[in-house]
Amino acid sequence: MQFFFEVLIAGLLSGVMYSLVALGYVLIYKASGVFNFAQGAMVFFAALTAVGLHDLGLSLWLAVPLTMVAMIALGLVTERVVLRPLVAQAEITLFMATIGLTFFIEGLAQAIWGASVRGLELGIADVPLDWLLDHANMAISQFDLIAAGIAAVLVAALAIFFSKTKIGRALRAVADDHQAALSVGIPLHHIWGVVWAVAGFVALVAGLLWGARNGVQFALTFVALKALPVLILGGFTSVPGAIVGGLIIGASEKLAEVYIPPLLQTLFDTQMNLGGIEGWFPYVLALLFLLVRPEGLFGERIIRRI
Amino acid sequence: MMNKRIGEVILSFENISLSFGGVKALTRIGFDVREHEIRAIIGPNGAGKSSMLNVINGVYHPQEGEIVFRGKSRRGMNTYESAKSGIARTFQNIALFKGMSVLDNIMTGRNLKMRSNFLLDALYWGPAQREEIAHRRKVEEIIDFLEIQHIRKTPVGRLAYGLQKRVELGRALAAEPSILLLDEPMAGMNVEEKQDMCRFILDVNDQLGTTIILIEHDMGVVMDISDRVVVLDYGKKIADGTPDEVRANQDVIDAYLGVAH
Amino acid sequence: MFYREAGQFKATYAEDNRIFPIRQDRIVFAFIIIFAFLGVPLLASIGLVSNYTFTAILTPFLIFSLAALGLNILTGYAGQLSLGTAAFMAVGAFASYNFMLRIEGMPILVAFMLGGLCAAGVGIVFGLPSLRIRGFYLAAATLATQFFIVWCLTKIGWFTNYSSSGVISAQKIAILGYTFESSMSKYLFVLSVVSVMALLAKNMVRSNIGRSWMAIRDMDMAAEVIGFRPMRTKLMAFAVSSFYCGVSGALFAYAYLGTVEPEGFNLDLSFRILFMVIIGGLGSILGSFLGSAFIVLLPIVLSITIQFLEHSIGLNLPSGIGSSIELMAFGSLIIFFLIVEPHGLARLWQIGKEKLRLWPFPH
Amino acid sequence: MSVANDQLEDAGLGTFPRLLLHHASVHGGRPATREKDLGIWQTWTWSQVAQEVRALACGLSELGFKRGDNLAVIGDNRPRLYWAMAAAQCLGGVAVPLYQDAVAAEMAFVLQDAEIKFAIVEDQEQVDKMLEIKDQCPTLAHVLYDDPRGLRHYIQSGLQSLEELMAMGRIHDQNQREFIDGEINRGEPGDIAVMLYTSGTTGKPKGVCQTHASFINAAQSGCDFDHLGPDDSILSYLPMAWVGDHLFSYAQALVAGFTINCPESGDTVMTDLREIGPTYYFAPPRVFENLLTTVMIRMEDAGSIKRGMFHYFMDVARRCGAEILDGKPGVSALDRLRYRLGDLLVYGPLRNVLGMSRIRVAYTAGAAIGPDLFRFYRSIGVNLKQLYGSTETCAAVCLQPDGEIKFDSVGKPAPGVEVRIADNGEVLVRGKMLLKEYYKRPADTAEAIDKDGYFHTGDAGFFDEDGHLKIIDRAKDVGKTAGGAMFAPNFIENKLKFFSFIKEAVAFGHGRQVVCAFINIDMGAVGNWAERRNISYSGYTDLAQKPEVYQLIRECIEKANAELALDPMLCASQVHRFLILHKELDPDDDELTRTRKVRRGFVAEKYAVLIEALYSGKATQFIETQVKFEDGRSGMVSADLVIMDAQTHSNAPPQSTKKAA
Repeated sequence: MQFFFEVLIAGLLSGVMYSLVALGYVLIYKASGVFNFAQGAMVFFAALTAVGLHDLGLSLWLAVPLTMVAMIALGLVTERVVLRPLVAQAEITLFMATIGLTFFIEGLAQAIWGASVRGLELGIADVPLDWLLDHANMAISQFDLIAAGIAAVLVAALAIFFSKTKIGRALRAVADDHQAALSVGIPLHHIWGVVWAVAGFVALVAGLLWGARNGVQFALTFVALKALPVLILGGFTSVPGAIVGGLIIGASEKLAEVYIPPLLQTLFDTQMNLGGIEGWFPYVLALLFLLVRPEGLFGERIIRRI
Repeated sequence: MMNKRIGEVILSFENISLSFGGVKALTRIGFDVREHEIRAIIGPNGAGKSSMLNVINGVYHPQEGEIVFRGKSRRGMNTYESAKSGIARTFQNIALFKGMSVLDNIMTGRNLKMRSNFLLDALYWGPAQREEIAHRRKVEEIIDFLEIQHIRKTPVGRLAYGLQKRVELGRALAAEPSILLLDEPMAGMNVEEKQDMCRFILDVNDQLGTTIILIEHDMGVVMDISDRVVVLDYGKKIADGTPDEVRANQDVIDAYLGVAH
Repeated sequence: MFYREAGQFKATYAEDNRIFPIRQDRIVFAFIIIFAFLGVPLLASIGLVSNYTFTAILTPFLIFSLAALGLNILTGYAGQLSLGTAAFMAVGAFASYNFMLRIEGMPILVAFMLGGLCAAGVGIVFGLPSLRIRGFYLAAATLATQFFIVWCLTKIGWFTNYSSSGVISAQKIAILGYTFESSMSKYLFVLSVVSVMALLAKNMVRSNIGRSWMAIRDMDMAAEVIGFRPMRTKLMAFAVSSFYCGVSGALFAYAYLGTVEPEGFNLDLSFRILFMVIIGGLGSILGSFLGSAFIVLLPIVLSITIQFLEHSIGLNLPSGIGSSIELMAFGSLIIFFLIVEPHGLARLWQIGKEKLRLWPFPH
Repeated sequence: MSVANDQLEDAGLGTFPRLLLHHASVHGGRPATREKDLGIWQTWTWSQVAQEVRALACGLSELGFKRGDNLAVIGDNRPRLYWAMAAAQCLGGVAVPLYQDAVAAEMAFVLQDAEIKFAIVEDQEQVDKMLEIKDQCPTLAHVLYDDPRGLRHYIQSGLQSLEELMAMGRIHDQNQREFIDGEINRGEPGDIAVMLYTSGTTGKPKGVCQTHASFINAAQSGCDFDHLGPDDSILSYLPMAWVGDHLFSYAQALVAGFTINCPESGDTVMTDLREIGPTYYFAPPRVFENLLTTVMIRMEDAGSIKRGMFHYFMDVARRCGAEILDGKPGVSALDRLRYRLGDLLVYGPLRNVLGMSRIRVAYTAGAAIGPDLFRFYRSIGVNLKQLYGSTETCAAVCLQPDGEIKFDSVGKPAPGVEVRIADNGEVLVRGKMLLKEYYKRPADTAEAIDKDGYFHTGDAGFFDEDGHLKIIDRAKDVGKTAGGAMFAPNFIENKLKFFSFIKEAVAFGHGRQVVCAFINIDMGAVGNWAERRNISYSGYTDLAQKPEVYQLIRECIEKANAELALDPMLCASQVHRFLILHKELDPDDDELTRTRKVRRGFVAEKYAVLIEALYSGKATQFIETQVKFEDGRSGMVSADLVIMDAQTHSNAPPQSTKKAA
């Protein structure tokens, strides 16, 4: 049972970080109706840029703000060059455009910083928390806990930003109806610029946290891809959905990884190594979920009218 | 010169009620449709005309009420069954297949009459080819009928609005329906286009004997071509009868003049 | 300009329904086919077409064309976006391998067909969600296919015949005692399969099944109302598309790589094929070929250019920059095409052809 | 080019039904008729056509159609309507095609005149007209329609679809095969085959009775002249009641056995022309002119490079295209090379988009064609020629032989046709293709055909030194100047109207010392021209009186004068003085006929004061005229019109020295 909780908590903690990435998607989707597949690439780009600058000798305190500037620039350029020309196009076209953007950003990141794996040291040790180990006999990583804390703070801040601030409300108006928003005088392009900048910021935090944990490398983009099932679960337009979805995905994939292979081995009476389930489990979970509830946990039901 | 052969009732509605999440779209609507007649449903915006059409067509399923079609009673059927049983329709906002030519759009209307399967289609050989050609001929007759020969191979996306409406009518006709539902067939047209459309509707009714149920927002045109008219307002039936009867009805006049309820 | 069509009238519907209604097109197409089947081998025999051309350009071009054709049926014609193309290719490859392995005397073409059918089956299963979800929800869901299938093939040893490395060595391609060993013979084998399947695909998209796909794509509600059954239509698209991808995967394994590991069919390959479809032209058979040619040739052109730059001006680019530039080039081209010409190279070709037909008039 | 014009008659093929049966038996499998219908070119072979015609004939016979009866045929060019004409002829009847766009009242006259009992019409539109005038035409007993659309509820007696008629006829034909064959055998070449009503500028239309022999003769000589055979094809899109269409789409098709193609509708003629790509083509000048205008307008939208290329090669073509087409020597090798290149890049594609790629011979007739227009088609390699003829002569008097094309002549007399110029300049014609008579109008017939058998065409003309006939005017309009020289107002006016800036011209000179003219400018062309020069104007009257415009028109007139001066016969017709009218001549004001021909007498009377001013040497003249506006109101237009002199050339007698203003 202790082991179960250990896994569960580890899962939930990584789930918080999935939420963080997913939040980037939600932000952009809400504001511009674009499902930004390139969010993962942005995470990768942010982490790589921060580490790259750090490796050049800059302190992290300088490298991170500089990266932030780069992310904002990237966001603004994307908005201008990719999204604006495609503004009236079908969602699916925009989606494919962001796939193109993904490739471009990945290529750009590697062209500037090279393709090798880089380590990132944020000064937080990835060791089990002594207190919990002593008192509950559970191995929970100190790093995970702190990272989850940072993520949680950020998620909360964004949630407040969305619901309480003026710009947040404007954002919601924009998401509901572009034309109407324009007609009441909301500066659409300005809003989009802000959103892309915020999404860049979220990507940077996520990139730093994930990068510090697993090393800054191309595989980061796959981590970011996990945000997709999170979104399917939570709904593309819901901030709370992104949080809950992230927690569910994080927890379930870790549990699945630990408990399903032995189950399968017994079932099929085999000694095969069936690890790596976490690579697909979230997707299949999301897929099955979709069949039951296509709009996600918190998404709005779409009524098709003719 | 004209002798219309209006037949028996083939479709009737009793106490149809429909609501969306508590919002009532239709309230206890009842009327009938006779074979070969042109039956109009009119009413101001939001009167529930399109909802009614969608009920007939199986897109919406009424929560209450009964539909009797050719003597058989049913609560509602799905769109496929409805198409299968000879009901075709057009849409208020043109619902053509934008990426396809006029010809292909109308060809899709014949899909229920096609027997060939995808393997034969892939080989494009023997029966598949013969069938394709036979249906093409039928479609050409419709193209001829609607006088759209010159745009046969044009992608529908490039056509003017009035022509698109005509193509959509063509697609519905291709199914050789016994009942044709027209959702605001003349909306957004200029006078000349409206006249053409009226002529086509009358010709379809007359030459093919198709029963036509049509919705219009604008009273004027419909009154000239319909045999009987149902008037809806706020989801309720307020009048039913011949154009002249309806025109004289005080409720109808109030509804159109916007008297407060 | 070279289209002199006056006098080419159609007296029967059969003539009007031809794949190439214009005589000039028929002549050019016949020339291309003859050149591909006879001209290329002839040039090879006098040394003008190298082995490298066969193995690195022509054969992969054809195989990817077939996969792109498959994806185009699903995405371009039926409007269902999929990111799991490589998975269906993998199913085709591994299923063919196992049919060959486990059934004595299995003819290779039959094995390919069965491989394709297995892919079609898997396609139907993973296509089920398309009945309820659309757009990028569906795309996200197809990622499940991609990851799950590759995992299965990697982890379940039976599929790879318990090979320790997880890599299979494809059997030789032999038909009626003739073994296709040389790169040229493999090219001709692939060419034959691809030609036939492209013809079948063209026939499908111009008849009722193809119209049903496009109807669902363009306006699903209207399609339903006129009697197309969405479930059947979409699943049929998934099945046919997966079949094509499956056969293409088998060719990929047998005629191109020779040995395959499941990881070869990764997400990157899925994306690459999606790019072919977008750049080549959604909803166009020709586009599948153009897109494939483009994506196959682009890295080669890029690397030649980089080499040239390094040699001629002594530019010293860091190693590995080539693949980064390739990624950037792919990415920007996709965006470029989506913005400028969403219907891809095929549409550009069509526009050019239209201009030539109306020459000297501008429109 | 001697032709045994009677060879068909000698071979027992002297009537159209016999020719039809002949083609059905000799090459029954070849296409005879095509019609664009339901998206494709529906094709009937000669033997199918023969069957259809038999069915039609038998059906007609069952309804009581007898030898000598007249059959009205009204509609667009539809295969069945052509066949109906043959069916009537099988039974020894006469086909009477009518202009399909005529209003019912106009048709009533012809139906009465020809005592029509049977009318075969195209569709509801024509049926409605028939029903409208039925009371006026008591003989009209049967109206048969081709297209049943909209006619389902018509219950009038005598109204029947061709479908039914033919079904009836087929049964009849099966039961008595010999009936139709017998009827056909009874037909004689000298029987009247067709009656074409001439529109006639004055009086009621007259029915021109043509025999099988005359039309077959005319067709035969044309076919021999241009080597037409079964491989040729033609697009039949001109009114069936017009002699041109009857000759080309009916008589020649039956004589040579070539294919006629009926377009889908009037709107699709251009597309259909392009699809069919006929080898033989016939159109009035108006059609060629519209085509050319379309070409020029569409080319204006082209990019600068393409436009530059187009104009460059059009210059090349203008320089040497016609000469190369005629195979004339004297074109430099470099020009030939340029032309070849132009053919690849411009002329060939242009012919292709116009549907003229396969044309071997194209004819124009019916009105004067502008030399620029004529030259344009010839220079891009279309073998366009002129012919001369009228309803009374089966449209076959003169033809331009290949290689001997002159822009201002109508060619040499066709084989077997004798042409003579009367003392008053009128063209007289004799030959087998002459009409037999005007229907029920012996007086008119006697007036038209003199005792020597010459038909008086009513046109004035003369032969040039190469033996080519030049038509200059209607004979009754030709006058003499006071100096005794020939004065042909139409000829001068046409010459002026070929300038795009001049819309109408009225020339005066009969009994006067010199020729003077009224001009109407073309609002579109001159307006454009003025805008390009930043000349502002407020309307027609204002623009017409601009000095720049006067200058422009003067240049046009002087160019025309230069050309006239070259011809000794016409030298005296040069325009000395002119004015630009303050209003456009308008049919609503009775100044033009509905077909836009000038009512010379009326205009002269109305504007007598202006004529007086022209000849009195005044420099300006005030005029005020009442006009009718489109909405029926009327108003006054007035202006001080400038009168200007034009330079003339003295090649002939110096009676035309420049007069002081």
